[in-house]
Amino acid sequence: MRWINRRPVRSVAVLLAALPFALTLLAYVVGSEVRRAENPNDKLLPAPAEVIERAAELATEPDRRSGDVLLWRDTAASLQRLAVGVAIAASLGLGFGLAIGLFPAGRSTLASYVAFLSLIPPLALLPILFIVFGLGEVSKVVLIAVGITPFIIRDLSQRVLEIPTEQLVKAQTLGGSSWQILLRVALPQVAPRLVQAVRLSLGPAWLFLIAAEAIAAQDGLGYRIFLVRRYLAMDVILPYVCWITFLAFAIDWSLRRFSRRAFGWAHTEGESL
Amino acid sequence: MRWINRRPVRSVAVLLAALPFALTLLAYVVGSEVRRAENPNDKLLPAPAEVIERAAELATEPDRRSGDVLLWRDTAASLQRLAVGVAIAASLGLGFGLAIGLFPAGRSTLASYVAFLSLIPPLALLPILFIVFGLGEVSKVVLIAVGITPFIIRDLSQRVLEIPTEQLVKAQTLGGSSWQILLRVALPQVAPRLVQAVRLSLGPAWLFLIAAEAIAAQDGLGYRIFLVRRYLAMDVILPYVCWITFLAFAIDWSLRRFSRRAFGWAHTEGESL
Amino acid sequence: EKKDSFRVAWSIYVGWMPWGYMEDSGIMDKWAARYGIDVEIVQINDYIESINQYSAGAFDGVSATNMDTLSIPAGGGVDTTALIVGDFSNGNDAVLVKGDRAFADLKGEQVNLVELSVSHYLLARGLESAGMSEADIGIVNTSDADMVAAFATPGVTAAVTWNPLVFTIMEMPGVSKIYDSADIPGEIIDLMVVNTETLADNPDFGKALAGAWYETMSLMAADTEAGKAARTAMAEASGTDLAGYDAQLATTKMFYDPADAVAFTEDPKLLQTMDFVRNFLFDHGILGEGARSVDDIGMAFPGGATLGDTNNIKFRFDPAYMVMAAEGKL
Amino acid sequence: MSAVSVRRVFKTYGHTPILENVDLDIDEGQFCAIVGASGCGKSTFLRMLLAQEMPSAGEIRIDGQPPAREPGPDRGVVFQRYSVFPHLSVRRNLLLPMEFGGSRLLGRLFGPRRQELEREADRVLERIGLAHMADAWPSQLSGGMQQRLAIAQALALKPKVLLLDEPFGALDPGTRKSMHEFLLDLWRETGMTIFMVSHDLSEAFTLANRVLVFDKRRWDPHDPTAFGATVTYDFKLTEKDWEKPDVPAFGPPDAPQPAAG
Amino acid sequence: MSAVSVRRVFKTYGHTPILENVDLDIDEGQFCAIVGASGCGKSTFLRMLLAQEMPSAGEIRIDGQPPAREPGPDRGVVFQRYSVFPHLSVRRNLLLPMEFGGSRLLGRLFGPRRQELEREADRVLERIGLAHMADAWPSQLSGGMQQRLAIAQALALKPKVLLLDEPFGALDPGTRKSMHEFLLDLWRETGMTIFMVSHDLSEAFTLANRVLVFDKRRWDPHDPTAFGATVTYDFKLTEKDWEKPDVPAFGPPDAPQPAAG
Ligand SMILES: Nc1ncnc2c1ncn2[C@@H]1O[C@H](COP(=O)(O)OP(=O)(O)OP(=O)(O)O)[C@@H](O)[C@H]1O
Ligand SMILES: Nc1ncnc2c1ncn2[C@@H]1O[C@H](COP(=O)(O)OP(=O)(O)OP(=O)(O)O)[C@@H](O)[C@H]1O
Ligand SMILES: [Mg+2]
Ligand SMILES: [Mg+2]
Repeated sequence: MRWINRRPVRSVAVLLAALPFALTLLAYVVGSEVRRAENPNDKLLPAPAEVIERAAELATEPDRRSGDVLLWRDTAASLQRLAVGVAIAASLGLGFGLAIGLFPAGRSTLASYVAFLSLIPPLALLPILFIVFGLGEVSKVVLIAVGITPFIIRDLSQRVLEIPTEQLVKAQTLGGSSWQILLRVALPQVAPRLVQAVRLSLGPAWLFLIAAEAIAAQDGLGYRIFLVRRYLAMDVILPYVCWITFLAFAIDWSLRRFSRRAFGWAHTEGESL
Repeated sequence: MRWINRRPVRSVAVLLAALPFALTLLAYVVGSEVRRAENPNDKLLPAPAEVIERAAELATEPDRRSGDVLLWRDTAASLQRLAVGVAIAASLGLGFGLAIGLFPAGRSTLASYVAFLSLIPPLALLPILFIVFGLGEVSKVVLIAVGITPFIIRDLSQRVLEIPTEQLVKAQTLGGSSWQILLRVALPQVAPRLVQAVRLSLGPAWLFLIAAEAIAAQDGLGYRIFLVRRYLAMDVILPYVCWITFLAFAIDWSLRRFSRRAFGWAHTEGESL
Repeated sequence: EKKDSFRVAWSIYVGWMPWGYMEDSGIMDKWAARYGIDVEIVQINDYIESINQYSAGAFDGVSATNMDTLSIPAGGGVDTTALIVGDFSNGNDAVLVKGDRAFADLKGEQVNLVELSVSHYLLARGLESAGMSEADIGIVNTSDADMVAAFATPGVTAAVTWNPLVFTIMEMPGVSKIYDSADIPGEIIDLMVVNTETLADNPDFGKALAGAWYETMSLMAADTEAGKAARTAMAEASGTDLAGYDAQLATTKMFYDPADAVAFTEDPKLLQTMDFVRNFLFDHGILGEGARSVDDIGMAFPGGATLGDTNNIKFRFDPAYMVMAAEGKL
Repeated sequence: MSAVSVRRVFKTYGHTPILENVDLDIDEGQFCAIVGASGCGKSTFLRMLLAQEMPSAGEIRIDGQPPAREPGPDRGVVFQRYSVFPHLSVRRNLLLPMEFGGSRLLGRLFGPRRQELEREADRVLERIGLAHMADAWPSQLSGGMQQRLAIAQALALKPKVLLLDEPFGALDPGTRKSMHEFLLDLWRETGMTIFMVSHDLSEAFTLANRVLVFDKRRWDPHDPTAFGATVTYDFKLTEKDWEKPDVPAFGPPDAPQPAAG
Repeated sequence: MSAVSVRRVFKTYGHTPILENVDLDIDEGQFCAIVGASGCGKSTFLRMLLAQEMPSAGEIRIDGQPPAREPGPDRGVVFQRYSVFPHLSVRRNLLLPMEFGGSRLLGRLFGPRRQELEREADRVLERIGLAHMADAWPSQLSGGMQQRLAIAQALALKPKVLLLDEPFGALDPGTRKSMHEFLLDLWRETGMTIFMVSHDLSEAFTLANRVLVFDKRRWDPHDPTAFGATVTYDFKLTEKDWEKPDVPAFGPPDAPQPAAG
């Protein structure tokens, strides 16, 4: 049987899925053993037990200064920034994506500009961002939005362009105005793609969030990592990175689930990732 | 006439395309005027004339210490890192994308792992990258590759999954083995999408390049920007950012042109961005 | 112009931790209220970003070293006054090498450091003392946040950095310190600098800052439970514990007593130090916007002494507020 | 006055002529079938009637009005593919035209008005045999069901001119026959002018009362794309009172001939 | 021994029965047309013959071999859509099967061997009237041309069993007729066993020497999906020596009836 036709049975599939994770963990454990055999105080790859102990501590013990449990406080702060930033980016992305994809005039005006914007590395413009938006919450949210909006716009406008002409023509013969076609034909058809674009942008969004928190913040997951990085406290950094990854995964998973529920028509056939 | 049917004539389209650029420039000039009216030495938004003069200087005058013209030396160093990093990411992306998209077993094994990897913020793991790959050119290239590969893999595997089942079945009835179907059916069909995925990843790739160069380097565009950021020399940063944007644009344009030439079949209909 | 609300920025560093404590503990608010003004102290993680923000006008004051004050705000045309001379580095900055080696062994090697920072200056001074120059070695610009990880890689053999990074690196096996800021005492000075114009128009702002600072200083210096609690808070804010923080303080010459700070500021040696610094900056092409000569930017010192262009004084050491504190007139 | 007048219409794509000098008058209420070889420009002609594309030369008027510049509700259309909206359930696909008309701002109706329209849509679904699929997505329908839905949707606004591009190509004979009658009923009732591209001559002659054959008048044996097609035969049939005439073979003179092995 | 034996095959999707108890023996070289109402499971049956899908119960054997577990070169297929490869020029689409066979590693031939195959492909293109489009992309062909290409491609390896899912649905009558003959010639020559799903009863009876009608034996008026379809009529016709029998109407008893608008 050809490999393209061989579908592993459920139990094998589960084992296979676990394999790369297991290998990664193994590589860590071995690396950690080797390094600590050389230097028992090695901070770079602390023993897993140590990391887990430290993680438990971070998640339960209240900080002496503020009385908050640091992990939760940082999580709340970061998630809030992320949510606002991504929400802004998604709204802008949807709006401009439709404007560019659906309207030739919008396309003429904005397509090259957005392509240009998407090429500017936002990190290089950080000083200007901070001056314009201050150092408070706004600038962090703005950095996230600035960082991922161009991608979302380009992705969505491409998807709008890909709507078959037949559909747009049919909608016109059914009496739809440009606005109605935008609202009832184009928007609902790219909505699942918006969710997917957001899912794809979450990686960069976290990146920008962490970068912003490293520069100016007093809480947040990125702030904590930055703070302890100078002590090479990997026993703190690793749990934080795992936690960020878990959060990112949970968000991704919820978005996918949401998309399947809300946009059933887009998921009736074929597997998707 | 509906706005979705109104195509601006060529001259109007050119004007419209220029408009947002002109407005941005205007905003800069006004902002610069206002700030310099307050503090004639303002460094944040130097006068355009000053920026241009400085840019010319950067592009022509050899550095006092090394004798190289800084801009070209930085450009060569950065482009080389970028090219190697993106090439690695594209190869890995294509390989794993096909493995995941075409083979159910590959999908079972790798899809969740890649999804997981794509969620880890690479910047947070820099210390580990350093230890494994050293602090030289390798780690910069690896950071770029690590940063964009998961996205490319996910994008390509999705595209492979989207190849109509009919085609895969037909290829099998024409006697194709899994490997031949990969080589002659799946690969050429996702090739244009690979180019597009690379185009979409160039933004993040530059970001990681700049981040890598900010961390440890002796030359490169990102190195220079972070070095002069120490004294807010926007007259250097702005030409460098513009130059990076121009380079990114030139690369993007060449890739698009390349795709049109090499994959004519994928560009026979519809507009695309 | 006269105003009643001010913002100063600070970043995490052993000698500046009191600023964060003043904001958290309410000492700053207390002093600001005494003068009928409002002062907000904002922590910025990235040191350079905090100075840039100040230079761009987003803050009225910022914690900075003497060298960075000269090159960034003063060089950028923002007339700046050193309001409080908090401490100088007395071992906090160091040249570290792997193995038991000296400067002469570094010939031709790459040294990792934050280029154009006080580390760079320290290295230049060290090389000078060993009869060498920067041309003898190579420099790799390395971000401070990643210095420890960088030093842990096999390819890196020498680095210049500051605390707490120095302590963290020294914990690695086989690392030795070949030069530190204790070899050039008083040359790397940590200041609270403020906009000269703002200070002139609002002397109460200076008084409030100085008052709050020296109250915190005496609290910190005290060997009491309260003092220990204050230092513990500062330690934790900087991501370490009391022992770690005390170790850092040991290599920092804090001016707990304002009189000491006044004496340091009025010492003519300060002028000599700043002359070194401006020459270093000029040699590296970062003494202000297109400075044509080392004299382009003027500096003023207590007693009317100056360096450089007297028509373009942009950096002033003014002990007036520390004197008030010393004399208990706040 | 003729319902649709086509005046000396030419269409070229780039340098390739597709249609040459098409000149027609269609009376109101005529059911006009268009047949011709594959690739001869039937769909292109339909797109011009729809005002989705403009003729390269000449003009098309409906009811003597100035040539339309874009598709509108006076022209209904069913394409070969993509005629229904994949994101709307079957019932909502049928509601859409009413919602466009009933709510300029949102294109969406609520409350009792919607319920009434839904009941109406359900009656239509009943008639076209899709009642049990009212809440399914179009992608869950077989090709035939999708096309039935598309036709019902295009007829919803009772357009003056209805344009059909091989609408029954994917239907099985049973359904095709009932759709024929459904369409004929609607045609008689509303007096619409209908254009239908078909591949099936007998279908064309069963339904239509006018059959246009598109073909090239001239052939260049070395370059099959050198000349465009035009109307080479125009059969006018009085309703139900005709015999299928002898339609000559069309296509290139050296048309593909099956040969052994 | 029968070429294709279908033994008590059932197929359900989830809880929906599609096919029930299909039991057939097809002789080698039989041309078997499959007709039935839209959505009754004709394509599903073809997919099982193709071994693209497995029966939920029962088995299908070709030449008495064990049931195939995946599609292979002994079964050719033409689908309604996506049967040609969009990234290969028309000529290369035809070369692909030879390249698969001629080069296990690269699936690609070079040099004189390739040139010879190209000449052969050009002869086939000539025969199906696509010679002038040899270097075009499939997307530049009209729907009819694409389908002609797909058929030629599926015939390239002369499969033992050829499966066609409404292959001629998108062709105009002229081309359809010549494709019919092209197919019949090939059938006679190779003695292939052919299954063809069609919507067109007359096409089925013209081409095939056996016609299977798929329909439901039982109808639940409240739930049209409650029962699956099976072979309700099985006409065996001796070659060229038959009259079209009276095929009863199929579809649900309360089939959609056109009513006045
Ligand atoms: N947008 C376009 N650009 C260039 N050529 C086109 C375009 N659209 C159609 N053509 C060409 O015009 C010719 C006529 O196309 P059209 O779709 O009208 O044919 P048709 O008669 O409808 O064929 P079929 O019966 O196969 O649907 C074809 O040769 C086609 O390749
Ligand atoms: N993968 C699937 N999952 C669930 N249901 C399916 C699937 N494929 C087909 N069906 C359903 O099975 C039934 C039969 O489908 P099939 O495509 O075989 O019909 P058909 O006879 O070929 O119809 P048509 O003449 O319209 O092509 C349909 O009701 C369809 O909705
Ligand atoms: Mg057509
Ligand atoms: Mg079917």
